[in-house]
Amino acid sequence: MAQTDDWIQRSSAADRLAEEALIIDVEGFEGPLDLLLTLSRTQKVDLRRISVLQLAEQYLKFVNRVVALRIELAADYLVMAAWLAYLKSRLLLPPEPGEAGPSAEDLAAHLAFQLERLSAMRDVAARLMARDQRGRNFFARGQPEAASIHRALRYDASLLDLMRAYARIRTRDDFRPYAFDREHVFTMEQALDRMRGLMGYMGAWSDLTSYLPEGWATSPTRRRSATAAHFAAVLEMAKRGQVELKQSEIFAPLLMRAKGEV
Amino acid sequence: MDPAELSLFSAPPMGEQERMVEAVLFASSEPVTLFDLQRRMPQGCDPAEALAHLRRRYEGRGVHLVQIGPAFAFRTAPDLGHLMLKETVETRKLSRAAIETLAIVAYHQPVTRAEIEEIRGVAVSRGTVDQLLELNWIRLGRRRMTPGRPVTFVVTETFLDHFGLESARDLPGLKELRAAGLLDSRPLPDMTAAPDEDDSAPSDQSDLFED
Amino acid sequence: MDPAELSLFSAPPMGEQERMVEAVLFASSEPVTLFDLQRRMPQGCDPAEALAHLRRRYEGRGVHLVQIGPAFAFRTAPDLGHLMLKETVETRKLSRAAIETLAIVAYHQPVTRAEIEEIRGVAVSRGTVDQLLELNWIRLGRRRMTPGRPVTFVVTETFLDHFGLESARDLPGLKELRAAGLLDSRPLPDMTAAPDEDDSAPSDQSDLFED
Repeated sequence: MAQTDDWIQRSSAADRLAEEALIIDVEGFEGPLDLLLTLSRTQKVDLRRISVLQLAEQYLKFVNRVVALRIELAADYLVMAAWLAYLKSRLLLPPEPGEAGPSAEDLAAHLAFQLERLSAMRDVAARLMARDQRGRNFFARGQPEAASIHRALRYDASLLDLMRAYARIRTRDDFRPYAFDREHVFTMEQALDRMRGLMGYMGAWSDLTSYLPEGWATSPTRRRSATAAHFAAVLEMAKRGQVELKQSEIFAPLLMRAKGEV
Repeated sequence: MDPAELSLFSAPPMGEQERMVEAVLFASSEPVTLFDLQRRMPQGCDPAEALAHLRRRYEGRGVHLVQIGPAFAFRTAPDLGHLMLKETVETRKLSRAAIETLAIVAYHQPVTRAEIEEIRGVAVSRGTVDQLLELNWIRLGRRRMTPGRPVTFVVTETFLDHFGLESARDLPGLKELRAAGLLDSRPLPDMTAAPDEDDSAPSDQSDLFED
Repeated sequence: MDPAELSLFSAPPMGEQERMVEAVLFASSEPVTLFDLQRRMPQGCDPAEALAHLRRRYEGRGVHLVQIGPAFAFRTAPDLGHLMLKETVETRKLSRAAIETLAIVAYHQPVTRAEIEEIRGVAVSRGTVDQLLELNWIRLGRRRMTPGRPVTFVVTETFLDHFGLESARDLPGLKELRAAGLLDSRPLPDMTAAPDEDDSAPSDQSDLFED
């Protein structure tokens, strides 16, 4: 940092205090460019005459101190630090003969331009807001006259409305639940209906799978769906006391029969 | 010198008082009473005199200063009432169904009624389509070369004009809608899955249903 | 006598036309376009001339005739705002980000989101753009004819009306900014050296504000 201190003219106590304040207030900056603009003010020169090299030093010093204080810095501050370190080295070293790309001076000039432009936009933003404003400084007719019998209806919509509507539809699409392929799905309600009808014909213990409907026992997808549906259905019926179930061991066929007095 | 006297001396000139009354009556949403004027104007003002001046100034003009009970207001000169007839155009927002239908036509044109219903997920009432046709924001396009040869809808020049668009291609895509904050910021599981569909929304959709 | 001549002869005298314009503008709280005036007034009228007369007549009065883009309206004189405390509407305080974004759109329009971010050096949050769109101070402009055809933002007539501007050309400090080159789009000198790539960006000040 000794080298740095050579660079920056001896700073007054006030300047040092200002720097301390910057560190504490790091959250208050709107990104590296905002910070650079604030730092540049300490040079007390026209932004067009600013020393980018000096500014780079200030920024790097600032970032180093913040990091030393273990204050988390957003990535873009570090990206800017890396870029400024690169710029600084380019500015200090003589250009390599035959080097491609923009010169260090071009890059420095661009940074100065960005700062000047941001500063200018802030100035005009302030001037804009300081203007007389409708509803605050000047006013429209408070009592527009519309006392007439003739009443035409006009429908209106803005582009914003249109886009919102479209966004709404498209967003709804994203949330639309996955639509089942109903052709290969046998629901529990269907199975329950079916089994209720078949109950009268149930005799001795018989395998649940023998009750699968026609056309649902062969294809694996359909078989799976129908079996699950019928299993759920007979569980429901057992709960209601309409059937009895038994299974000799895990994965053994599930046997069922109608319960005595139906 | 006591304060009352001081403010009396510092009362603005009558011309200035007239301007004040003029501005207050103009901006107020209701007729303004003399008392109210007095209260609003600097101390020492004489709103009654200012009103009298102002009334004379507006004699024979397009608007008059009139007294309504104890209060005062500007009113259109009665002989010019006929110019106000068109003032009563009532602007009404399009219904949600209409704006959604319009959006679908704009983004997917040419599009059939069945396709609109598929996208919206609900039936499109005849009234909705009729309203958009009447507004001249949509019109019939070419018939689709599919069984039944259904009619298609496209947007009109009037539509583009109203919404300040050069062509329907200028409508922002989904990605841009999101960037502009027009979509919910809730994470959308599907969005990342079909990024290019988002983007091309307005441009390539013309042949979306062409097959 | 041909019809044009006939209607010319039958047009009301200028004093009468002035009254008509005065009545129409007084009756409306929103700006009325020249076209609209023309449409309402009898054939052969010259609302533009009537407006010029009227503007002079209201100079220095409590209400002024102001131009807002292609439209005209009466507004109270700004120096009398203090009398209107009752009418003052409490506006939501804009964030610094929103104010800066608004200024950038106003001075650089048409401008893309990426350009706004370039100038401010930080990402523009959705809420910010959304807020300005809600206020109807900015709207979407034409797409930029660059890869990706990004949407642009421009300011609206509501914006002009709110800030008492006749047109975007009257923005404070605009000329100085332009003269200083601060409205040029100047891309970062490219490390990989591809100089003229970003030609079509907004540097083209000729069609700036044309929208």
